[in-house]
Amino acid sequence: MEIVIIILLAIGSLLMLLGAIGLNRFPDIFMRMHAATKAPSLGALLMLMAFAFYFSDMETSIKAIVIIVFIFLTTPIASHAIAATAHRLKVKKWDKMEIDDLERDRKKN
Amino acid sequence: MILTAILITFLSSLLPFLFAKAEKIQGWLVALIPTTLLASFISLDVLNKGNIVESNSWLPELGLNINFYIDGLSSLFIYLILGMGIYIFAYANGYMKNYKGKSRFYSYLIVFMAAMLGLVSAGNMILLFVFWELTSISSFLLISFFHDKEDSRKSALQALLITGIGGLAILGGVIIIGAEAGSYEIQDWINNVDTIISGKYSSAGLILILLGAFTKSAQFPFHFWLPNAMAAPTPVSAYLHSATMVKAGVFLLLRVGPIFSSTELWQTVLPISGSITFLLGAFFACVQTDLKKIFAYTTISSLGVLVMLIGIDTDLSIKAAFMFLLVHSLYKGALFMLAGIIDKKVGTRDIRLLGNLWTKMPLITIVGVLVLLSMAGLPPLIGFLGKEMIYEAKLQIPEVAPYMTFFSVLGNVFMVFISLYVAHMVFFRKEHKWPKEPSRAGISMAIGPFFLASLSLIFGLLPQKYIQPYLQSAITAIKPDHLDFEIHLWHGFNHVLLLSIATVAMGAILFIYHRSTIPFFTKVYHKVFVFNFSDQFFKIIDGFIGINKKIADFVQHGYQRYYLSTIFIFTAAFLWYIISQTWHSDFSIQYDSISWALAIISIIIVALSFLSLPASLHRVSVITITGGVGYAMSAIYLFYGAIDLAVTQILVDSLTVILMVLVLPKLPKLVTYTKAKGAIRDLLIASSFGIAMGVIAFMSATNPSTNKISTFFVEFSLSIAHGKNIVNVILVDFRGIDTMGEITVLVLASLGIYSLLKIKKTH
Amino acid sequence: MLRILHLILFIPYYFLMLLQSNWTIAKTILSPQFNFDPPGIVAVNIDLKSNTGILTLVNLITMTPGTLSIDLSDDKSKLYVHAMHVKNRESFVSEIKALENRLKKFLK
Amino acid sequence: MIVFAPIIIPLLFIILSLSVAKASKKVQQTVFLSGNIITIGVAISILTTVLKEGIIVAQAGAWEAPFGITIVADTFSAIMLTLTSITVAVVSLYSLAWRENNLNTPVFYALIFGLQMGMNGAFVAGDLFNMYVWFEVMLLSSFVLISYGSDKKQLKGTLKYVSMNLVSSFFFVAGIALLYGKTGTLNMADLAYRVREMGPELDIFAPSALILMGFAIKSAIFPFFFWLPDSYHTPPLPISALFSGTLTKVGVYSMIRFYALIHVPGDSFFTQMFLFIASTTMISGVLMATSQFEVRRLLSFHIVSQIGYMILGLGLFTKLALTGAIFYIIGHCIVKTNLFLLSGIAYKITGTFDLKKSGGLMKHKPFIAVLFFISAMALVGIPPLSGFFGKFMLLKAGVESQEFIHVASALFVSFLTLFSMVKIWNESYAKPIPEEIINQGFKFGKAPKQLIASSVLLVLITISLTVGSKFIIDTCATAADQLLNVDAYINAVLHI
Amino acid sequence: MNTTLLQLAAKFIRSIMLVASVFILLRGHNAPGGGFIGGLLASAGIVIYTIAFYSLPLLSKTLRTIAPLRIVGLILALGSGILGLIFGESFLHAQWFKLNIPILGTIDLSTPLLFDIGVYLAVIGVMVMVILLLMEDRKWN
Amino acid sequence: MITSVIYYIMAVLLLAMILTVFRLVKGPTTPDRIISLDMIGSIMLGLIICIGIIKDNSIYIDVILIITLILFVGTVAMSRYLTHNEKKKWK
Repeated sequence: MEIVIIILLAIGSLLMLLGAIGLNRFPDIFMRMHAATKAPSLGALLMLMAFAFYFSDMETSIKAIVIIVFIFLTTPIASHAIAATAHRLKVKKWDKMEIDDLERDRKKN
Repeated sequence: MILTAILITFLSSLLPFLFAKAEKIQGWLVALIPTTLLASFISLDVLNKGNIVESNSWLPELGLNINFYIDGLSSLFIYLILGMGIYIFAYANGYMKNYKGKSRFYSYLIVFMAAMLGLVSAGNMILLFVFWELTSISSFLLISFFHDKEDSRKSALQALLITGIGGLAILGGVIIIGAEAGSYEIQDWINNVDTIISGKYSSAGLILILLGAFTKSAQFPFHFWLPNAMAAPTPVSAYLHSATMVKAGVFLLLRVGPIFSSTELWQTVLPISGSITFLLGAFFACVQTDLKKIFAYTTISSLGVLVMLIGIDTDLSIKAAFMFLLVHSLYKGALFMLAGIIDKKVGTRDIRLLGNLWTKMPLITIVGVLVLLSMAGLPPLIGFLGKEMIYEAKLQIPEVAPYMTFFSVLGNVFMVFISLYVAHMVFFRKEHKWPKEPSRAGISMAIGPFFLASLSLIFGLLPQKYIQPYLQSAITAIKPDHLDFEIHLWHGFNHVLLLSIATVAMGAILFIYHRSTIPFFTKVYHKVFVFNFSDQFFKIIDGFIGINKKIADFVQHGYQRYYLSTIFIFTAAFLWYIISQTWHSDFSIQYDSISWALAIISIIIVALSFLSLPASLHRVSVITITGGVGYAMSAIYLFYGAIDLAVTQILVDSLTVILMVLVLPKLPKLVTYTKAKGAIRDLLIASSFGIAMGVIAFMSATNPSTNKISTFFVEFSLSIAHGKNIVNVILVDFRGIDTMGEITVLVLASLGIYSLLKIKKTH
Repeated sequence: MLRILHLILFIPYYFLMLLQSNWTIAKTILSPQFNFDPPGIVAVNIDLKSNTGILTLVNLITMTPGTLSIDLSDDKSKLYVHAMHVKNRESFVSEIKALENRLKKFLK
Repeated sequence: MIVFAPIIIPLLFIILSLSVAKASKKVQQTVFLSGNIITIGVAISILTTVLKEGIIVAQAGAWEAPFGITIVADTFSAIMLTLTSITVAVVSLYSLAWRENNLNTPVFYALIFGLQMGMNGAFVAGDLFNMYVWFEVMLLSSFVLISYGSDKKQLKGTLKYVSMNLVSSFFFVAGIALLYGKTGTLNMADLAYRVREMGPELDIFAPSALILMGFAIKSAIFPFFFWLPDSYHTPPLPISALFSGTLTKVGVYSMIRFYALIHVPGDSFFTQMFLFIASTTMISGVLMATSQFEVRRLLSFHIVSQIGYMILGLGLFTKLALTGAIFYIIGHCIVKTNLFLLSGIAYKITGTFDLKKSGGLMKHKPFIAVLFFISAMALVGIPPLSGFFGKFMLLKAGVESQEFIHVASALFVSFLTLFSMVKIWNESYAKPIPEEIINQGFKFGKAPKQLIASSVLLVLITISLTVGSKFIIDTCATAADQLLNVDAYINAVLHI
Repeated sequence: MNTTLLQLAAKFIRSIMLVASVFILLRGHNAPGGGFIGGLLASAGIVIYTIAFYSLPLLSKTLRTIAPLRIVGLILALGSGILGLIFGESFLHAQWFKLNIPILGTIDLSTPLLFDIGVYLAVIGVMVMVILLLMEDRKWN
Repeated sequence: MITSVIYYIMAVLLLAMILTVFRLVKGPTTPDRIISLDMIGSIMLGLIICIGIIKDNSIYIDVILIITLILFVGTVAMSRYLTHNEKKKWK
């Protein structure tokens, strides 16, 4: 059991680190958001699982599940909100990005 | 009883308002007050029954008691104050006939009279100071009685400031000497002369007291307020600024004379300043054209004589001083009243316009000539006696006799000259430019000068009978072991008489050639005394205010950021000073296994707060960064196991972010105020303060108290407060009243937002 | 009934997608140079009508490899999706459509 | 239990005045005034109890002394309670008739009670952190009050006021934390006990200095005074009056209280510092005051200088000096408030606060002139008005401690105070209205009777300070005694 | 940005937050939590809901319901103190009552709990009122 | 065994935190900072889990619950603010 917990924790933390690296490496806000939403969500999921396993009592597990559900519910909405805002603010996009339907549609209107 | 009398006098200052309807005789009615007082004082009969001592305890632990002490000195002054008062009120009845605010005027005068009575009968120096200040204040009000005129206001301000400085000096001096003597009672001082004189600081105290006396008695270089004070209505000039208030300084000198007269300071400062004032006053009087100003300068000159005589401090000089005090009050009061009458009846006080008045007002002329002769010191008027005694007093001190005699002869020559000159110019010369045809003076105005002049004459003729006993008892108050003396109008053909004759002769010569002497004096005056004290005074005041304005503008520049940096600079400097005083290097901080994690988080916090500072960042970015700081802080709390704290921190942080986000659009555009140099300076200030706080925190963390009250909370939280969560138990139970205060703060804050947003703006 | 079955089946699928997406991200992040297909924002017409459906779709898109939902048009007919690697628009849109079809099985 | 009342009653009335927000104006005003009167009653009954029975101690929540929060009232606190409650009540009466700036709202009433609650709490707090909390209550109400009406100029002043006071609160709370780390206690009596037990070993200099700095900023002493003249003249006048009379006194109160507790006999460091600060504060305040022509600003500068007097008492730290300082606080609070109130009345009549533009009041309203003259002379310290006694005692104490420089500066300051008071008198009362103002169609306004009545009340109090000087000075002396006799305080709280 | 998704989430989040806040408030005496934290959480919930469903009528309606809570909170806090004064030895002296309810068993009722509820309500009232007032003023959604 | 490993995990998390802080400070745009803040929240969550395991106390999960709840609120509020003020000049 301990080993499982350790592995979960380790992967989780490495995912967070990965996200952090991505946050720094990626060239524009949208790319960074990929890094900042997916990796930490999974990382949090894994670490919370580890936490629940470590204590393995009912209350903690329920809370952990609630939190996980909550994270997976809110993260996309939050990222959606930020991304929309960022796009609307016309933050600088990566040069390589060619297709931008959103901008095209907005100009149309 | 005296206290009651004085209090009643103060209260009776309200009486004029009651008589306001009886406009025509208001002055006469008010004159009843001093009459009653005088009558009751005469009935006390200090002369035969001895000194009156009255003690009322007030604040004994401060040495502040309402003790009265009336001896010969006081009673002489009381006679003077009340006696003059009667005539002045009567005179004012006529003089003030056509002015508004008469009740106010009388009421001020009564306040002044009461204060003056208190001053001269006070037995406690602090009490004396209390009345002293009241005379200054009432004088201020009286000078600025015509407060619509800028001139009056300025003169009143000047007088108040000068006498105010003096008053404060007296307070300081009295406190210093009181500390030496252990009491403020004048009797205790007299009994402890040796202790006081040998005291370390008593010369400082004496200087301060002298300063006070000099300002009040218009000694050079504080003399200039007195001529300006002539802006007051004439009764005031006659009463306050010639007969009574200006004599308060002299009174004070006489009061403390027995204590200090043996000091060198006393014996040098007083004669010197007195003789300078005497001479200058007399000289200045010559070049004036305004009748009241002339008399004002001669008053200054006379006050100089008095101070000089007190400073010489021999039996004779004190005797002369008393004599002259009386003489001067009599003739100067009368002169001022006459000036007022002339001003009223002819419409001017300028001697260049006056003349030939004896044809129109013969009675006034007779009175005027009498008092002027008294001023000149001619027999058989009382003025002659005064002058004789002065000469005698001076001749009796061999060390300085030639020098002093020269001065006083010179001064008196001017006096004679002025008297003759004024008499000539006002009454006898033929040519005149009256603004209006002189009318007859009413009885109420004339009665004062008439009586005073006749007193001058009667006293001069029969000195032994009327004035000697009073003078005797006054002198005894100052020189207890002095010999009896007699006053005669004629006392033989001697040096003194010779000097008198010479004085009169020289004065007469000067007068005969007045057509050339006056222009000459004026020329000298303008050449030598380019320095006009009064103007300089106002210039200094203006300059002072100007400097202060600059200081105020410099200090109160209104820039928030510099205020803040000032605060931090001073605090940092202070803290560093304390650190340097209490420095010790044995920091013994406990480290444990997760200290490194804490260290990293701390570094993150520091770096974040550091980097959030540059103003180049956008505000929202600064908010996000401070949000990051908040999260990191809560991580620290968590490491220490303070879950409640961490949670609260996070919650508050997020809500603050929302609040800030809401408030931001309200703020004006971000402007970069600071240049690089300023930024570096700010950085230095901030880091110096921050490092100081850090060092202090380290020092406090060393050897912390082991006996903390928190151990109690930990131990007993569950057992006696029924709660496992110590934080919550502390919040709602152990220290519930704090929490109650904090929620009140919250509610008040909500009211604040409400009032800012919802309550209608004033504009 | 079938819906519930699909819902139950959906959960492991979702989880799988999550792992896969993380894998992709990791690969991208750790690749020395970013010389992959260029990113882009693509508009996708969606057929789902209910809010819950759209929410789930957005959620899913965000959690699936290489895609991130950015904005929803005001009439809820179009979803703008940012993708890290867009080879060409058509293939990308069909990918998203496939996802949506999966959701349609238990949502409106 | 009565010691809790100064806190509970205002809180109760905050609640009440907010809950009658929908009721008629009359009801609201009744609540407002009755709250003030009850607070006065409470304060006076505490004063009498303290004078009769000595220090009153109560433990909040019935937790024993160093652990719970102690509420203590000694004579000094009781005096301050009475003083501030009277001032607040009079200003409240005044504000009801002010009819400008929307002062007659339940929000305003609640804020006044909040201010009172904070001040009262600070006076009776026996616990440092509790004192901090009450300071917060007081400050927050004052923040709101000073911005009340949201004039643009006012908000500028508010900004300064708020930021400086926040800095001061920060110093205060940081000092408390460090002090707690060193001594392990927050209870003031316990703190004093530990300081005396451990003596110099317990180096609490730095934390104490921080706390004192916090108080110093609040009480606007050199070199931290600049926020005061820049902000006190901006809010609506009744609020300025209230602040000038009471708020800085709270800072001075806490300085005296705190210093008396941690003062170790023979320590010259703080004493010298206080003396120096006292002189510089006095002089800098009064110098700048002389150059002002805006009445409220002029008076604000004078507050600074007179705070210096109070600090002088603290620096000398003898019984006489403390008595003088406390008496000075009493006199100054009443008189300064009244001067502000009178400047408000003058504003109602002449329509300006600018001295140069005003005038003619002595002719037009001689009664107000009398009120002003008495107050101004009391402020200057013309005997026998109230300012004199405080000044005299301080000077006497200074001479007895042979601090002649400070005595001299006190005298000098008193002279300049006279100067600026006479300036107001000359410009605003004696002088006729300037020609050009009359030409602009000037007309005298009217001041409601209620405004004048509240000013008369304060003048009567000023006079009664002279008449009852014996009793009041005795009371102040008792207070000073209790401040100096820390052992009795410790004993009363901790029963050691 | 389209608020549909946010609204959907906001409803859900608000209910979670309110439930959590009450939970945290009630168990505050024995586990992390208490009135202050609970109040902050609840107000965050209400605020996110108003942000998502922004409209002026909603704002004023919420304001009207929430603002009096702060006064109620003060009354409760003060009342618990005065209860201590009446039944106990001193102001805020904690009083504990055991309440026997047939089905639920014994419930601890205490003045500290009452006080805590007061804090909770006051915090909600103030936080929500302040934020909503600002939102109303900014015409901000 | 966990107790010895947990420190390394914390070290990794802190490293991630430092990197994120880099981005937080660097920006360059506000949305960047907002996502960094979000990320810091997630990392905090990991840290709290570690602390909870070290302290052997399951109550820390409550903190996580509250963090996740409140982070969302902050993020949404800020992005709404940015949207609302889009017309203003933006750096």
